Amino acid sequence: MIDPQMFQLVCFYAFAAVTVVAALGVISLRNTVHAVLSLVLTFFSTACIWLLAEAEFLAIALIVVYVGAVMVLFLFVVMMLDIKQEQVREGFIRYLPVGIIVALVMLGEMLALIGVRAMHQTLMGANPATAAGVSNTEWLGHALYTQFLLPFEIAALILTVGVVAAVVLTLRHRTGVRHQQASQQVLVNARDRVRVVKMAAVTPAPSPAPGKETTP
Amino acid sequence: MITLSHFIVLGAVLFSIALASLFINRKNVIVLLMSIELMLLAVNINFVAFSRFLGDVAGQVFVFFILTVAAAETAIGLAILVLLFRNRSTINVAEIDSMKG
Amino acid sequence: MPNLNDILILLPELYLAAAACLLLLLDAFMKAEQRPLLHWLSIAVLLVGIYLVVAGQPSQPVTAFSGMFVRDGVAEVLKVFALLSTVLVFVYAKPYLIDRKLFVGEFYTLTIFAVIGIMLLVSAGSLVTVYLGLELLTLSSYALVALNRDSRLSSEAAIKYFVLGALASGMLLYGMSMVYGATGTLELARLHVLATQTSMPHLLVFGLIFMIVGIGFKLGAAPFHMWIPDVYQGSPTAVTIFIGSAPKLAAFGMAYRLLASGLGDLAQHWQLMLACLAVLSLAIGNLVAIVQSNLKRLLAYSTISHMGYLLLGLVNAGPEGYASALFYAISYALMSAAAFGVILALARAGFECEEIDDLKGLNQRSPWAAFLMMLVMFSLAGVPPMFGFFAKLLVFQAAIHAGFLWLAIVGAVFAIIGLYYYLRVVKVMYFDKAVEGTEIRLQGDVSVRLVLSLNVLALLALGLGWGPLFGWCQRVFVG
Amino acid sequence: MFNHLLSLLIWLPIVGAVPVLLAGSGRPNAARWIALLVAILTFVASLYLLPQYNAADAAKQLTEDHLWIAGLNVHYALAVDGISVALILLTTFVGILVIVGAWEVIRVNPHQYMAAMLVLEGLMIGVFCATDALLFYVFFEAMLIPMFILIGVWGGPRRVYATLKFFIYTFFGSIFMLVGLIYLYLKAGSFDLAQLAALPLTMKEQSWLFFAFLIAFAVKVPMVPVHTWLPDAHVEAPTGGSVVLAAVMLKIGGYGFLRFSLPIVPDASEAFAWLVIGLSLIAVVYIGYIALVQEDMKKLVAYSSVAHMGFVTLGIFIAFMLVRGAGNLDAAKLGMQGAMVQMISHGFVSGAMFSCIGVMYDRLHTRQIKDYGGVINVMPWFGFFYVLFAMANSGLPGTSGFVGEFQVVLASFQANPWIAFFAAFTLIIGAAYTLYMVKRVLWGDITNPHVAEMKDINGREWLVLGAFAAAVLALGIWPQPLIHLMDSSVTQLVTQLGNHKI
Amino acid sequence: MELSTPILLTIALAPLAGCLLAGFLGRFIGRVGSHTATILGVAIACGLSFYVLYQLTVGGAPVYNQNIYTWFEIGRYSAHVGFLIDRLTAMMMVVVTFVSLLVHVYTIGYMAEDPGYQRFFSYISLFTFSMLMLVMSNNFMQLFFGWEAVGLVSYLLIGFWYKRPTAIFANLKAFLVNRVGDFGFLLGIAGVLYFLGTLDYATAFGSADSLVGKTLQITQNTHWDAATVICILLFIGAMGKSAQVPLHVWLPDSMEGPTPISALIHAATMVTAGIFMVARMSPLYELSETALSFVMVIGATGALFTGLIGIVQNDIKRVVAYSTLSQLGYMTVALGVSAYAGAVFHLMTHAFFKALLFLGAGSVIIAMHHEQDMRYMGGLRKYMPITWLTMWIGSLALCGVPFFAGFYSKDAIIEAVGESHRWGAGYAYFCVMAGAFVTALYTFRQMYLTFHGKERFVVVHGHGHAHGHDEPANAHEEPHHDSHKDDHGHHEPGIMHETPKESPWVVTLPLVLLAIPSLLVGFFAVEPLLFREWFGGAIHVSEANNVLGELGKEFHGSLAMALHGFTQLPFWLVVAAFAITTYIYLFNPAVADRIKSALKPIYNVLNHKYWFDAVYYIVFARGGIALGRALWKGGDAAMIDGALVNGSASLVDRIAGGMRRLQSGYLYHYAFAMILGLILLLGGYWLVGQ
Repeated sequence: MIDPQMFQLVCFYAFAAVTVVAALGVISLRNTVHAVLSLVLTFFSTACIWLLAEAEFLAIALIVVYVGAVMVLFLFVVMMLDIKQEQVREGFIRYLPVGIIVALVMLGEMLALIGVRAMHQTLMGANPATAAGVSNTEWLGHALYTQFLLPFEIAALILTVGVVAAVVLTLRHRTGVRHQQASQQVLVNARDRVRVVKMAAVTPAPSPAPGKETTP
Repeated sequence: MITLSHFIVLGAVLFSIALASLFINRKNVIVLLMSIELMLLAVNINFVAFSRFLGDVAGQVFVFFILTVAAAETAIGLAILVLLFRNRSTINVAEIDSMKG
Repeated sequence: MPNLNDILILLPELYLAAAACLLLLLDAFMKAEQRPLLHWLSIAVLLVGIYLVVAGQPSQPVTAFSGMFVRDGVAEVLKVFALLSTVLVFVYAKPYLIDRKLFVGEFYTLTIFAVIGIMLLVSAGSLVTVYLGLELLTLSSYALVALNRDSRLSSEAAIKYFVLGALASGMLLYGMSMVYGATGTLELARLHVLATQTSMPHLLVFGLIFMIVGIGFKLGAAPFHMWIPDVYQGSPTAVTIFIGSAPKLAAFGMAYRLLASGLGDLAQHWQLMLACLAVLSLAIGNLVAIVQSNLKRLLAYSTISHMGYLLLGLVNAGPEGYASALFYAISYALMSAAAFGVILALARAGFECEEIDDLKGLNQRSPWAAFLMMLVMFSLAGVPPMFGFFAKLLVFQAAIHAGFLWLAIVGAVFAIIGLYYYLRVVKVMYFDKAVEGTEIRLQGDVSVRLVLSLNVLALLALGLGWGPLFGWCQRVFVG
Repeated sequence: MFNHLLSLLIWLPIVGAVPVLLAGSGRPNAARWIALLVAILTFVASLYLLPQYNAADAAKQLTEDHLWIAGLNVHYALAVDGISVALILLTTFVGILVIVGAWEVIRVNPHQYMAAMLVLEGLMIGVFCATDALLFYVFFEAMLIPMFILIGVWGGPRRVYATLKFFIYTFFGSIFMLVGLIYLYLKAGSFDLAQLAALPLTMKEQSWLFFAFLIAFAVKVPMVPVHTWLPDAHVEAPTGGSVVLAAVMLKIGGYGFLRFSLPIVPDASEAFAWLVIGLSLIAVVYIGYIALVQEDMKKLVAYSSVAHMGFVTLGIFIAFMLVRGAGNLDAAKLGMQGAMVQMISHGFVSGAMFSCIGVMYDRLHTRQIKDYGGVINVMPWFGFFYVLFAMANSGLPGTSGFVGEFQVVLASFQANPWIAFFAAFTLIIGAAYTLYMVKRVLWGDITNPHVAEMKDINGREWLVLGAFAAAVLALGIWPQPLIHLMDSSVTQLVTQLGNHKI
Repeated sequence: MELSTPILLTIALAPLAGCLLAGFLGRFIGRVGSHTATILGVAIACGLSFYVLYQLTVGGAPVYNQNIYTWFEIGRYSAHVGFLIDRLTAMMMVVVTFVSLLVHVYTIGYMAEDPGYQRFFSYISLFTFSMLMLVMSNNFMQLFFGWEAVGLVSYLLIGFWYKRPTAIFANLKAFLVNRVGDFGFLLGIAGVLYFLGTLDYATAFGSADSLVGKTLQITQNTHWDAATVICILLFIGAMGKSAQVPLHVWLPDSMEGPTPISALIHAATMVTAGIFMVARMSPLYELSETALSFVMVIGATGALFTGLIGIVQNDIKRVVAYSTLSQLGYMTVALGVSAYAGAVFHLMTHAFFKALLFLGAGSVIIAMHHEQDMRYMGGLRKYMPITWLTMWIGSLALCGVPFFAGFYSKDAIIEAVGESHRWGAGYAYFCVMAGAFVTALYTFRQMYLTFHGKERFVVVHGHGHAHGHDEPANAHEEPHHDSHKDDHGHHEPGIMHETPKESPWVVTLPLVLLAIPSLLVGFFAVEPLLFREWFGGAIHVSEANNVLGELGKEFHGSLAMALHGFTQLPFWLVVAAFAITTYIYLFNPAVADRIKSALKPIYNVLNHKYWFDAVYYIVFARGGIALGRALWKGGDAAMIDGALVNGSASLVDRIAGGMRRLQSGYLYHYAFAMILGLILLLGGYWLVGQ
C-alpha cells in the first residue's frame, strides 16, 4: 500500500516539475502560440497542485477562468496580431545568462529570507473546511459573502472598469467605413449614376485583367 | 509528506522565472503579459498554501479576488496591446522606445 | 453581516459608484453636443462627494464591513483633497479634451472610478481592500493613459505603465502573501497586533520589502520610478494631470495604511529602506530633470524628486512625520494640478505646449499665465512664501527629528539642484523673447481661468496661512 | 494703528504693488505715479519710526506678535532695535530713489518693474523686522523672487546666467541655514530668536550651526570666496536692481550675522572668528586688486562692494577678540558700530555709484570704461556727483565712506595691529581702483564722438544723485545721530557676546 | 580776552561759503561774482586769523580748546569736531590765509582767460577751508579729515586741466602716493587710540608719558616700542603729505596744476602739513629717539638728494618744485633733531618765499605765453622788472643769505643739526650742509637762465595768441606723455608772437606783498619763535633734546646772528655756488654742456630722478594691475567661477546626462531596475538586517 502522504508528495513533485518546466517553456518558446499553450499547461498543473492542497474551488476556478477565458483571449490576440516569428526570440540567448544570474540571486535571497527550513517542519493539518463540516466551496462562499462582501463588490467595480476600458480602447466608430444607406440609394437618379464619355476609338494595349491581380 | 516549504519554494521558483523573463524577453510584449500571469500564479500558490496550512479562509478568498482582478487586468492589457500594435505595427519591446531620457 | 450603519459609513463611495454608473449610462444615451452637461454633472458629483465625506465624518474612527473599511481622519483628509484635485482636473481638462476630440464620457467615468479606487485604498482596513482599491485605481488609469487611441506615444506609455504596474502589483501581492503567511491575517488592525508576535519575523520583513516595492512604485520613488517620465509624457495632458495629482494622495494613503497601520512596529526596518528610496529619488528626480526639454517630462522627474521629499516625512515613522508627509502629499497634489493646469490652459488644437521652449516669452503674450506659472514653479522649488516651501520645511523637520539629519541635508542639497530647472521655466517665460508667429495665451472659458487662478493663488495663500491645514493634518494622526 | 507700524511698513509696499501691477502696461504713467506715491508713503511711515523708537532702550520695540502656525509654534513676530531702524530707513530711502531713477529708463513693462521693486522693498523691511527665525527666513528667501525677475527681465545680455547664478548661489547658502534652524527649533521648541539665543548648545552643535549660518550670510554679504555671483548680477542687473542689491540686499548678510551667528552660536563664532576675519581681509586686499583691472564699471563697483562689505564682517567678528580676548567692550562696540555705519554708508555710496553708472549707461548704452573718457567735458554736474561718490567710495573723510572704515580700523588695531594693517590697505587700493576708473571715465579729452553728444543730468537724475549726495555728506559730517540710534542695541549685542553657552 | 567760537567758526567756514557760492552758483554770479565771493571769504578768514594771532600774543587770550560737536561717541571712545587754537595754530592760520588770499588775488590775473575760472576759485577756497580744518583741529580724527580733504583738493587742482593726460596721470599719482602715507597715518591714529584711549590732542598728550615702556606685539617674539611705532606710523603720513623720500614722487608731477596752486598747495601750505603735524605731536615724538632718528635721516636724504635733481631740471616750475622737496627735507631734519620750532619757523619763511618764487615763476610763464622751459627764456629782466626783483629776493631767501628770512630759519636748522647727538645726526649734518650748496646752485642757475644772459627766444609778430592754458612741462618719463597733444596749437619752442611784458598788478601785487615778509619776517621773528618759547605749550621738547635751547644760549639778537652768518660755512657755500653759476651761465654757457657730458652717469641718475618713478611705475602700477589681472583671471574666473561654480554646475550636468541614459526607454530596462531595486533591498536586509 502506498503511503497516501508519500503518494501526495510524489504527485506534488511531478506536478511541480511540470509547472516549472512549462513555466520555463512560457518564457523560452519561440512560437508565441506554443508559449501560450505552455502557460495553459502551467495553469493545469498548478490547479492539480491546489487540488493536493484541497483547494478544490480555486483549482476549478483557475481552469475555468484562466484556461477557459483568459488564455483563449491570449490566443485570440496572438492570432490576431501578425507577429513575425523569427524576431521574437532574438537576443534571448544573449541575455539569458544575466537572466539566470538574476533569477538565481533572487531565488537565493528569497529562500534564505523566507526561512524554508522552518517551514519544512510545518505539516499540512486537517482541512479546515472539513473540520467545519462544510465543503471547500461552501467554506469559501460563506466567507466571501459575509466577511468579504465589500471586496466582492469592489471586484465587481473592477470588472466594470475592465469592460469599460476594453471597450473604450478598442471599440471604434470608424469614420472611413461605408455603410449602405438605402434611402439614398432609392433616391438616386439615373443620370447621376452613369456618365457617358465619348472617346476616340483606340485599340487598347494588351494588359492583364484587373481581377487576376487581386487574388492572392 | 508535503510541507509548507514545498509550496513556497515552488512559488518562489515561479516568481523568479517570471521576473527573469521580464527582462530577458526583448521582443514580444505578449510574453511579458504571460510572465505577469506567472507571477500572479506564484502569488496564488503562496496564498493557497498559507491558507491551507494556517487553516484560514482569507488566503483562498484573496486568491479568488486576484483571479478576478487578473482577468480584468488581462483584458485591459490585451486591449492596450492591440492599440499598440495598431499604432505601431509591432509589439517588439525593443522598438517601443519613443520616449526616453 | 453588514448593516445599515456599514452602508452609511461607506456612503460617499457607494454614492460615487452609483453616480459613476449613472453617468456611464447617461453618456451612452447622450448626443455629443450635450456632453458639456456631463462635464458639469461630473464636477457636481465630485463636489457632492466632498460634502458627503465631510458631512458624514464620524468623530471617532469607525470600521465597516468586518473591518475591511476604515473611516478615520486620515482617510477624510485624503479623500477631500483627492476629490478636490479631481474637480480641478475636470475643470482644466475640458478645453483640452474638446480640442483633441477626446471629450468622451469615459474620461469622466473612468476618472471617477479611479477616484473611488483611491477612496477605498485610503480607507482600507485589510490587505484585500488595499489591493482591490489599488487595482481599481490603476486599471482605470491604464485605460485613461491609452485614452488617445491614435497616439503612438499614448499607447507606448500605456503598455509601459501596464507592464510595470502589473509587475509592481505582483510584487506587492507576493509581499502580502508573505505577510499573510507570517501572521495569518489580512486585516491591518490585527496585523498590527500580530506583527510583533509572529514566529517568523524574517518572513514578515521579507514581505514588507516586497510591499515597499509596490508602495515605491505607486509613489514613483526611485528605483521604481521608471514608468513616471514616460507615462507623464505619453499620456494626454488631461490624463497626466490626474495621474500627477490625486493618485499621489492615494500612494501616501497606501503607504500609511500598510506601513503605519499595518506594520508600524517594523518601522526600524522600513525607515532605512525608505531613506534609501528617498535619496535615490531626490538624486534621480532632480538631476535628470535638469536635462529635460519636455515640460511634462520635466514635471515627471520633479514628481520623482517630490516623492523623495515626501519619503523624508515618512521616515520619521511617527505622527508628526505622517502629518508632514500628508501635508506634503496635499501640497504636491495642488501644485501639480496647478502646473499641469497652466499647461492645459495654454495648449490648444495643434499646439500641445509640452516643450519648455513653447513657453518662450509668455510674459509678453500673457502676463497673467506667466505669473501663475511662476508662482507654481517657485512653489515646486520650495521658495518661500509659497506653499511648497512649508511642505519641505515640515518634512525636513520630521526627518531631522527622527535623527535623519543627513537625509535632510541631502534633501537640501538636491533642493538647490532642483531649483535650477524650475528657474529655467521661469526664465523661459520671462526672460526669453517670444518666438515670432506663435500665439500662446490662456485658452478656455472663464471657469478654467478662474479656477486656475484660484488654485495658484491658493498656493500663495496657503503659504501665508498654512497653519489650519497643518493643524488638520496633525490632528488626524493624534487621535 | 501704531501698534502695527512695522506691519504697515512691510505690507504697504507689497499691497501697493497690486494697483501698480493693475495699472498695466497700458497706463505706464499711472503705474509710475502710484509706485512713487507708495514708496513715498512708506518712507514717511518709516520716518515715523524715529519718534516712536526709544533709542535709549536696548530692548526690542514696537513689538508685534501673533501666533502664525500653531503646529510649529511659528510666530508672526516683529520688533525693531536701533540697528533695524537704521536699515529700514535706508531701505525706504533707497526705495524712493530707485523708483525715481527708473522713471523713464524702464520702457518695457514699467508697471511690472515698479511692482517688483515695491514687493522687494516690503520683503526687505520684513527681514529687518522679523524676530522669528522662520519668518525671517521666509522674507529672506522670498526676496530672491522679485530680484530674480528684475535682473532677468530688465537686465543686460548675460542676464540669464547672472540671475540664475544669483538665485542659486543665494539659495545654496540659505538652505543649509534652514536645516540649522529646524535643528534649533527641535531643541528649543520655538523659532523665536530670543529663545534660540538663550538655548544652550554644545561646541559641536554650535560649530555645525555656525557654518550653516556662515554659508548663508557669507553668500549674501558676499564674502570671498562665495562672492562671484555679485559682479555678474550687478553687471547684468538694471540700474535700479543694482542699486537695491548693493544698497540693501547685501546688508542683510551682515544683519544676519548680527542676529543669528553672534547670539545663537557665540562660542563657535569666537572659535571661527579667525576664519571670518581672514576672509574679510582677503576681501579687502584680494578683491581690491581684482577691482583694479575691471573693464566694466559696474563690475568694478561690484567688486568694490565686496571689499567694502569685508569691513562689515571684519567689524562684527573682531568683536569676539575684543570682548573675550581683551575684555574691551568699548572697542568691540566701536568695531561693531563701524560695521553698522559701513553698512548704511555702503548703501548710500554703492547705490549712488550704480545710479551714476546708470546715468551714463542710459546715454551711451555701454558700461565699458574704454568707451568713455572726458565725460566731465560735457557733463560737469554729473562729474561733480561722480567724483563725490568716488571719493566716498574710497573712504574720504567728510563722506560716509570714511566713518565705518575709520571705526573698524581703529577697533581692529585694538584686536591685533596686523588686522588693522591689512584693513587699512583699503585706503590705498580702494582709492586706486576707484580713481583709476574716474580717471579713465571722467577726466581726459573726449575720444569717443558719442561721448561728446552726452547731455548733462536732467532734473530727475539731479534729484536722485542729489539725495544720495546729501545722505553721503550728512552721514560723513555728522555720524553721531546714526550711532546714537544704534548705540544701545549694539551695546546689548556686545554685552551678550561675553556670555558663554558652554 | 578769550577767543570766541563764532569767530573761529567764521574763519573756517567763510572760505567754505565762498567755495560753495563759486562752485554751485558760479554760472549765475559770473566771474567777478565768484572771485569777489571767494576773496571776500578768504579775506575775512585772513583778517580774523590775524586778529586771533593778535589776541593770543598780545591780547593774552588763553589757549582755546573746545569741541564744536560730537562726531561719534561709543563707550569711552569718542571723536569730535573742535578747535585747538594756540600760537602754533594761530601762526599756521595766518600763513595759510595770508598766502591763500594773495594767491586768490593773483589768480584773477593768472586764470583770466581760463574757462574754469569759477571752478578754480571754488577749489582754492575749498582748500583754504580744508587746510584751516587741519591746522585748527583739536583731535586726530579732524586732523585726518583735513589731511585727506587737502589731498582731495590737491587731486582736483592737479587735474584741473583735465583734458591733459599728464595732468590726470599726475593727480591720480599724487592721490595714491598720499594714500600710502595716509595708510600709515591712519594706523598711527589707531595706535594712539589703542595706547592712549583717546583721539583728543590734549588728553592724548597729557597722558603721553604712559606710553613709556609699552610695547606692541608684532610677532610671537617681537615687541616694538609703542611710542616708536606710533610716531613712525604717523610720520609715514607726513612723508606722503610732505613729500619725503621715498614718497616724494608725486610732488614734481603736481606741477601739472596751474601755478597758483603750485604756490599755495604744493609749496606754501599743504605740503607743510606733515611738518605741522609732527610739530603738533611733539609730545609723542619726544618719547622715541628711534622715531626721531628715522625722521631725521629721511628728511636729510630728501634735503640733499632731491635738491640735486633740481640742478638738472629745465622746467622753471620743476626747479622750484625740487627746491620745495629739498626745503621740506630741511624742515623734517629740524623735526628730527627736536628743533620743532625751527621746523615751523622754516615752514613759515618757506611759505612766503616759496610762494613768491612760484608766483614769480607763474608771472614769467604768463609773460612767456605758457612756455615753461628755461632753455627758451633768458634776459627777461628788462621786460619784467618787478618779477625779476621779487624773485631775486625770494631766491636769496631760499639760499639763506643773511638777513633774508630764509637765512634765519635755515641757519638755525643747520646749527641745530650740528648740535644734535642723535643717531644719524652726522649724516644729516652733511646733508643739510651740502644741501645749502646745492640749493644755491639750482636757484642761481634758474635765475640766470630765466632773467639773465641773452634771450633764447625769437619774437615773431603776426597773430594773437590765446592765453588760458599752461603748457605741459618738458619731457619727463611719464608713460602718458607721448600721447599728449597740444591743445591749442602751441608755437614752436622759443618762438614768441609778441614781446614778453610785465604782468598786471593783480599778479605783481602779491609778489610784492610776499617779497616783504621774505625779506623781513626772519629778522623779526627769529628770536621769539626759536628762542623765547613763543609757542608755549604747543610744542614740547624734553630737556635732553633741546638743541634750540642750546643754540639760544649763543643767540644775541637777529643782527648779530646775521653778521655771524657771514662767517659760517653755509654762506660761503652759497657764495661758491654763486660764483660757479655766474661763470657758467652768465659768461660761458658752453661749460654747462661740457660738465653734463663729463658727468654723464651722474647726470643720468639725476635726470631720471634716481629711477624712483620708473621703478614705482613698473612695480606698483604695472605690477598691481598685473597682479590684479592674475588674481582675477586665475582666482575668480578660473578657480572660483570656473572650477567651483561652473565646474560643479557642469559636473551636475554631466551626471544628469549620464543618469538620463538609464532611462533608456526600454521596458525591460525599467523592469530590470525595479527588480534590481528589490534585490538590493532584500540583499541589504539579508546582510544588515539579520
